[in-house]
Amino acid sequence: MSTATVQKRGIVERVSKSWLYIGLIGIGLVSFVRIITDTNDLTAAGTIRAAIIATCPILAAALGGLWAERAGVVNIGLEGQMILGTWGAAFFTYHYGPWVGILGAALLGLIGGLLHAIATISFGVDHIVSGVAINLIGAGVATYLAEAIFSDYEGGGPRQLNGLEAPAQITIPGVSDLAKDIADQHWFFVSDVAAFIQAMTTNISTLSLLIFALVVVSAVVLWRTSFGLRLRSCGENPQAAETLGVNVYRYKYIAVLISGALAGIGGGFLALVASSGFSTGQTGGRGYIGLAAMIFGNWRPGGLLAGALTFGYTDSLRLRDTQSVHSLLLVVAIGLLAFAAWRAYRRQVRGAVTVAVVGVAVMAWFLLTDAVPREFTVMTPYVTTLFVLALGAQRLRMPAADGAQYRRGSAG
Amino acid sequence: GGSDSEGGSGKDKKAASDDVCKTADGDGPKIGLAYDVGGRGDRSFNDSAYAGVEKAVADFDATCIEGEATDDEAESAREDRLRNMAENGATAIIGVGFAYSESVNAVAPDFPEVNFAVVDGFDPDDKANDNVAYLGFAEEQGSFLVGVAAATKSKSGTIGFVGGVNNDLIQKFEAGYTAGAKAAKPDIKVEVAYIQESDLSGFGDPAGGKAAATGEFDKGADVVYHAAGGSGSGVFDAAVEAGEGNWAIGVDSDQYLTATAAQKPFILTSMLKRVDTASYDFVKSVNDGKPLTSFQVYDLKADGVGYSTANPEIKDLQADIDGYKAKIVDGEIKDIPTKP
Amino acid sequence: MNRFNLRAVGLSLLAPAIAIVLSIIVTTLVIAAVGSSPGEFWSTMFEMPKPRLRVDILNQTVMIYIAAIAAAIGFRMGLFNIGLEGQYTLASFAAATFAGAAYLSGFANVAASVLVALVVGGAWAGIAGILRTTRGVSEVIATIMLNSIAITLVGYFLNNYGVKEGNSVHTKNLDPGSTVGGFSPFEDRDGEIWALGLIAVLVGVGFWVLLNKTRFGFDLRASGQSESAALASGINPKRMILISMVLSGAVAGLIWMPALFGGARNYGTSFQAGLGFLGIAVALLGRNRPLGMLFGALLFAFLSVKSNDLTFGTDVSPSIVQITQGVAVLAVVVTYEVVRRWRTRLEQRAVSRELAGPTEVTA
Amino acid sequence: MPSAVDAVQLRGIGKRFPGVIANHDVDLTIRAGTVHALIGENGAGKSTLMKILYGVQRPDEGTITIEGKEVVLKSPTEAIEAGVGMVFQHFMLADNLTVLENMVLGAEKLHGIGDGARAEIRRISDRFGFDLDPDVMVEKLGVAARQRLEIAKVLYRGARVIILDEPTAVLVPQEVDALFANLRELKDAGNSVLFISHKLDEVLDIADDITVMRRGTTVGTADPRTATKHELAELMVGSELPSPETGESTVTDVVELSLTDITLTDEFGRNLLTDVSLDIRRGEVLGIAGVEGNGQAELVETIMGMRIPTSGTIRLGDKDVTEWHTRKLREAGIGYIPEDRHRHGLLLDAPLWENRILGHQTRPPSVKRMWFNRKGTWFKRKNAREQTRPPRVGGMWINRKGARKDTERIVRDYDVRAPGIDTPARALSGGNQQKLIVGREMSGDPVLLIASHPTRGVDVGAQAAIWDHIKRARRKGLAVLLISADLDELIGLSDTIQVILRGRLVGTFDPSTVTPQDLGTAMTGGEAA
Ligand SMILES: Nc1ncnc2c1ncn2[C@@H]1O[C@H](COP(=O)(O)OP(=O)(O)OP(=O)(O)O)[C@@H](O)[C@H]1O
Ligand SMILES: Nc1ncnc2c1ncn2[C@@H]1O[C@H](COP(=O)(O)OP(=O)(O)OP(=O)(O)O)[C@@H](O)[C@H]1O
Ligand SMILES: [Mg+2]
Ligand SMILES: [Mg+2]
Repeated sequence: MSTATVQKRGIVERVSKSWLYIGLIGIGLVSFVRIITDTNDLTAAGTIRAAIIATCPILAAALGGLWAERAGVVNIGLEGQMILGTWGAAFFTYHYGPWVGILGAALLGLIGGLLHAIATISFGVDHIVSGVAINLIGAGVATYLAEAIFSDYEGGGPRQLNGLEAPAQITIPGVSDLAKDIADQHWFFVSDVAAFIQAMTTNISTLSLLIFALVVVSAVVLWRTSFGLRLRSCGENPQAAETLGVNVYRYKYIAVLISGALAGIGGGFLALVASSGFSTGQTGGRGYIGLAAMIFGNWRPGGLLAGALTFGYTDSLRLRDTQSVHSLLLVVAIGLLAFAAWRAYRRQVRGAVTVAVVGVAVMAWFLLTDAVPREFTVMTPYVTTLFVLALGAQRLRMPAADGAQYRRGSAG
Repeated sequence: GGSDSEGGSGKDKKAASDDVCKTADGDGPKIGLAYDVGGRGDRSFNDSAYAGVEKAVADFDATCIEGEATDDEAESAREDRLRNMAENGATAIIGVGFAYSESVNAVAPDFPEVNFAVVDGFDPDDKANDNVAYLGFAEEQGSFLVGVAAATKSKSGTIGFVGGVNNDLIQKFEAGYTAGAKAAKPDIKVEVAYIQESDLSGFGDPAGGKAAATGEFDKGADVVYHAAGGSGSGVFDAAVEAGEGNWAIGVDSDQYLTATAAQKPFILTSMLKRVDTASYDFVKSVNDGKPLTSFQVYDLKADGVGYSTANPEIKDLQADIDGYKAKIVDGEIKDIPTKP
Repeated sequence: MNRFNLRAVGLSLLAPAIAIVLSIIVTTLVIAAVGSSPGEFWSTMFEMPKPRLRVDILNQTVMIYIAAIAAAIGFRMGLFNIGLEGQYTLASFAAATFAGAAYLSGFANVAASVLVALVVGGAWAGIAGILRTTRGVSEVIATIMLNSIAITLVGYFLNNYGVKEGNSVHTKNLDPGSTVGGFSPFEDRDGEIWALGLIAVLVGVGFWVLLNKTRFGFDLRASGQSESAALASGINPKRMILISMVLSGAVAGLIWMPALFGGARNYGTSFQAGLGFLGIAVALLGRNRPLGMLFGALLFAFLSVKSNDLTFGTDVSPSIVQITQGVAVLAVVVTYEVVRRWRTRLEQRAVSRELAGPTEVTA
Repeated sequence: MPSAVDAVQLRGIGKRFPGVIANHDVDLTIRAGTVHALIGENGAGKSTLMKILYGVQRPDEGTITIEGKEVVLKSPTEAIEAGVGMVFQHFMLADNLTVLENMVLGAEKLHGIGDGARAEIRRISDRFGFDLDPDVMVEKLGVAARQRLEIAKVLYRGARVIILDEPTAVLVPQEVDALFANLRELKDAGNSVLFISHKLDEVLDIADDITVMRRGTTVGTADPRTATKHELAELMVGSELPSPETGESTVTDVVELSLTDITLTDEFGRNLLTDVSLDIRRGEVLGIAGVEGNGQAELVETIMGMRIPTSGTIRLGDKDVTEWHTRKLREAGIGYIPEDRHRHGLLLDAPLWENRILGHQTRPPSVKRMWFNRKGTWFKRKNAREQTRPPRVGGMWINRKGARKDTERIVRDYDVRAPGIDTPARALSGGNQQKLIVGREMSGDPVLLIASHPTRGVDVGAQAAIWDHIKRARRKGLAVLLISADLDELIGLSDTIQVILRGRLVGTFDPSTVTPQDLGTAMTGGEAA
């Protein structure tokens, strides 16, 4: 009995450990490239800070996707719910301050989620169809309401509302300074980690911390509580859950509402922290990217965190420093070659060769040029996603009943 | 909406629904104002055109009608907007934004007695229209001046530029700005970032503007100029976050006046692109019976571009800047580049 | 049997009717909620459009309809090609560039350029198809990514190789001999109905014939309904995925062709973005049926074109139309689902009657 | 104690679905501490009744009394609270969750979701010899282990009344024996068991009481000590029990299908099939016996061209068809009755006539040739009619009329009960769906039929009809590969039986001498006879 207990823990630990290892190797690789190409900007605290800000909305959307899909509902309406969130954040912050604003963002996102839930759960509409409609409606409602309401506000206009108060920022004095000192040494690895700590402890928005905390909360709730077990069972086999007394509709509803609220919070982050105002179209497809980050992360909290960070990092890096993107090529090339070697070691010859060819190509690109054309840097997040999915899609495992229709009384 | 909602009515900001086009009923010329996406209330371009028309309405006892572009609209929708105005009796029709160039070109021949103007526009074919004015601006000249301001104000020796979309128009701003900065301080370093390369969403992404500007402040810049439309608000936020001693420069209209209370002290100046002047001039010319046609360049000399002095912080630089301004107007400084 | 079918037809008309009523109600509520006048809105919207707007509506219908067919090809196969937007952007740019370069002249140039659009659109969609069939990457995510990449690519090419004029960039203008124009049902100034709008007719009829009359269409629908059953019946689902993805992208490539050769002359400010997403919505609205999509396209075109009148006549912002469109899509799928359930029940009742014999059945 | 009170009393239960009376006037009494068998043909209403007793569906009328207390069950939760547990006809397990997670789901309050639950699972597992490891993923479990897990789930919730809906359908005899041993233990522990099965031998073996249902109502009871299979069958369907017996052999010398050393490996390099060789002659039925998951599905898919073998050759008639894909094989005359009709056999939402086309898309009467045929010569209609077997034309146009007409023939000849050929396949009951598939696959005179569990879940009447069709075609020279979990069917129909175990053929048996027990032994890896 005890052996099995140990074994069980082992599985959980192995999973989280493998993410840890991948993370550590990733940092080591970037650190290595930073030193040999002498682009300290790659992991400067400012870069990481920007990356965190770029990550948060994507992360919130990805978490939203996770909740819905773990309960078996595909939520491609994240984008629309996020847009509703930006409007909600603006409206409620304007009247009641930032924290009510965040609640307002969550509320508006939740309303979008409710619409999706009614359509998909109660009426059994195809999940993607409903999501597309919600994206249309979300964008329309936000634009329309902004024009109708914000035009008369101070700092407002038909398409924007500026000067919103931001949620508080915090700095942890001792840690922040110490981390900065270490980061400034530009040591291998240590300084990179220190820069990360510095970014996380200096003038960081409480909303960022909240969103990162929500990753942990989601992981614990979904995987360590009976509520989470029931919710996940609805995504794996709702009929079975029903026969065991789980009210599948209720859990799916809860999950999709939470999903919408999280996407809404992501929108709120854009309006309150990433900038200080609402403007129409400011989500710019981040809801879709969040969905991609979740798939990238194999429907797991740790994975989607990694996915969101990858997007956030590449996107903010290209805005700050196009030169660093060139160094990033080296990171990619080394990473691919290492992956190819690992595959070869695992005797997956064909896969190894493909990856190696791509790796060599990227390496050649790095060596033969000294800048990435600006246009291409814009594509970085998208191309990265395609690459990662192409290399790893077969390992992905989505919840078994994800996207499937379910009706009560269909068990048996 | 038409509701006279009280929510947060500002002191200096007129509610957008106080609409001169709804209230005016004089018997002067009838003006048609076709906005670009964003419409009136965008605190930039469109508002500036409206300001010119508002003044014209007052001065010439004119009336006006408005129409506004929507996202992703068809070319025919723009044409229809212009035709509607012409059919409703407008005699001076202004298309705000170069996106109206094609549609004005198509509509103008059908209404020879109506005068058209396209802000930033161009004639897309080789047949000249004798009832269309193309109102162009020497953005590089205005940008040159704020470049001087930025370089003079900078203590760190590094300044920044954030463009919304990396196209020819915005590159003009960058080029003029850099030239002005180098003229004032030859060893100045200019950090340049564009939010998007071609996707027009770069003008509506404050988060991107803030990230780009923050990157420049992080690299030591202490003055950042933006030509990024709606994303500019993010640039101002970045300056606020960078703290005292750091500045942002606005664009198109005097953004010191429309910025939020927190941003205001950080907006050193703005490059003014006097769409209001141009619009007013155009209406005036129609009213005077000598309608402007063909290419009209609004440069420093014509007061079509300039810089704002609303922020007292600019006072001690004004002499310097005006010196350059004089040189440009005199032609002493010429060939300001329009390409970086 | 006959009665059964009549009822089925009645039921299938019921759903869109309910949906339209629903979206009218929601739109009215939204307008009223912010204090504007719904009456003004509806009277403006339902006013008979002016002649030139009728032409515009028809032209817009054509493009939206082609987009809807492109989406429907994917849907019928169980694929969600959300990448129409990127496919037709890239294809339109490529075709405009090719046409502008004038390697050929006159109608040959038009035909060749349309071919270029077909090939480029198909190829771009094919990338997603290949990723899906060889690597198992969801076509939804792949096409979303490809959309962004396509738009960036077009910007890159335009910025670096386009013709700069004033503040804008576009591809080389078409030779006047290579424009196709159209015919004007009203006065000249009211515009032309684009001749290449005929493409929509061809595509629509082709879609119907392909799907309902040919073996390939059967295979396509079978794969869409059940990949496993299709495999067991001898269909190669991977091949079908790839083909329908390419086909969908190729048709997407045609979306903007009528406009290009009907008067736009180049790819520049007059390029109309967003048709891909509209097409998806219309395909859903029209249930992927050729005729249904035609009505859907007409409705959407009508709403978009007429919404321009709102700024003159009312204080309702044209963006309300986007809400109406979204609600229409959602309402249609919901009511269809409700009606479908109802119909299944009717069918099952008929089956059980057959099975049980008269004595066993109570009403 | 319980002996005084009956465990369950159902009185006057009625349940109507739109237009169907699934149950009416059902009376059923389960004595405490007994195994009660419920039998009846397909669609008799057994499952519906059980779902009512388990709270999944609510009765329109009637009362439920559990251990002397009248109850109203609105959901499974309430049934569980009342002490009822149910194992469904189809597994109700989430593959991607562990045994523990499946077990505690919905009953987290009892022992938590951690070590407390783990301990309880081990206790139950040890007590009844279930051999369950709480931390294994369910996807790794075989069918028998899944069945035990389902029962354990019920016990975990402290059920005293245990409903088992066709639990033995997928088990081999040895596993059935083990299950029955478990049931007897449960009975001894004071639980009551309600047991549903179509296998009358099993019913007679385990039951203390038997209730028979027909057309939605209980039509009688039988005493297992005195009743015979034939009496039960007569009670159930009102007619004689059909037998799969085939009569004299029709095996010829012409080998129709020949597999030589077929090996199939998956992407990780594991062998799914190893050196499989077999021959089927015209007029021969070759039966394959095996516990589910031992490579039957892969074998079928390999022959059908849905998978290409890693090594070895397949010959059909005198052609090497190893690399052929499904369509070409079907055109060459292979008929296929798939194991899972919903997944592989039908387009559920398409009308019957379109389902007639499925798998026959390239042959008349499903398609017609217009304009040109493959060789580019002008098509002549006359030729097609002259040929006996439909020619493989590969025409590009669907022949709607032809397909509809032929569907009507199938519906008539195969007694498919449906209101019309425009009805979607989904609306048909399982048995009728199966008859449609058989009819379709028999059309076009196939030379080889691959029949995977052709009568699974089909009632005795339809079973007999399907057997008849197979027998008739065999007499005309059809070669048949038969895979079935029903050993009686296998023994009755086959001319030869091969046993498959872990992807290898491990023994050949003569159906005229072999017993189900012998087969069961071989199937589970015991010594071959
Ligand atoms: N959800 C439902 N909706 C409509 N009709 C139903 C439903 N469930 C069952 N039925 C009807 O009730 C009848 C009884 O079905 P039930 O599943 O109880 O049969 P069964 O005796 O369990 O058959 P089998 O032996 O095949 O399992 C069916 O023939 C069908 O007509
Ligand atoms: N959930 C359901 N909803 C509606 N109708 C149902 C449902 N389940 C079954 N039916 C109907 O009940 C009838 C018979 O169903 P059932 O599954 O009991 O048939 P069956 O002969 O027992 O098939 P099988 O052998 O596959 O279990 C069919 O007409 C079917 O459409
Ligand atoms: Mg059944
Ligand atoms: Mg049953």
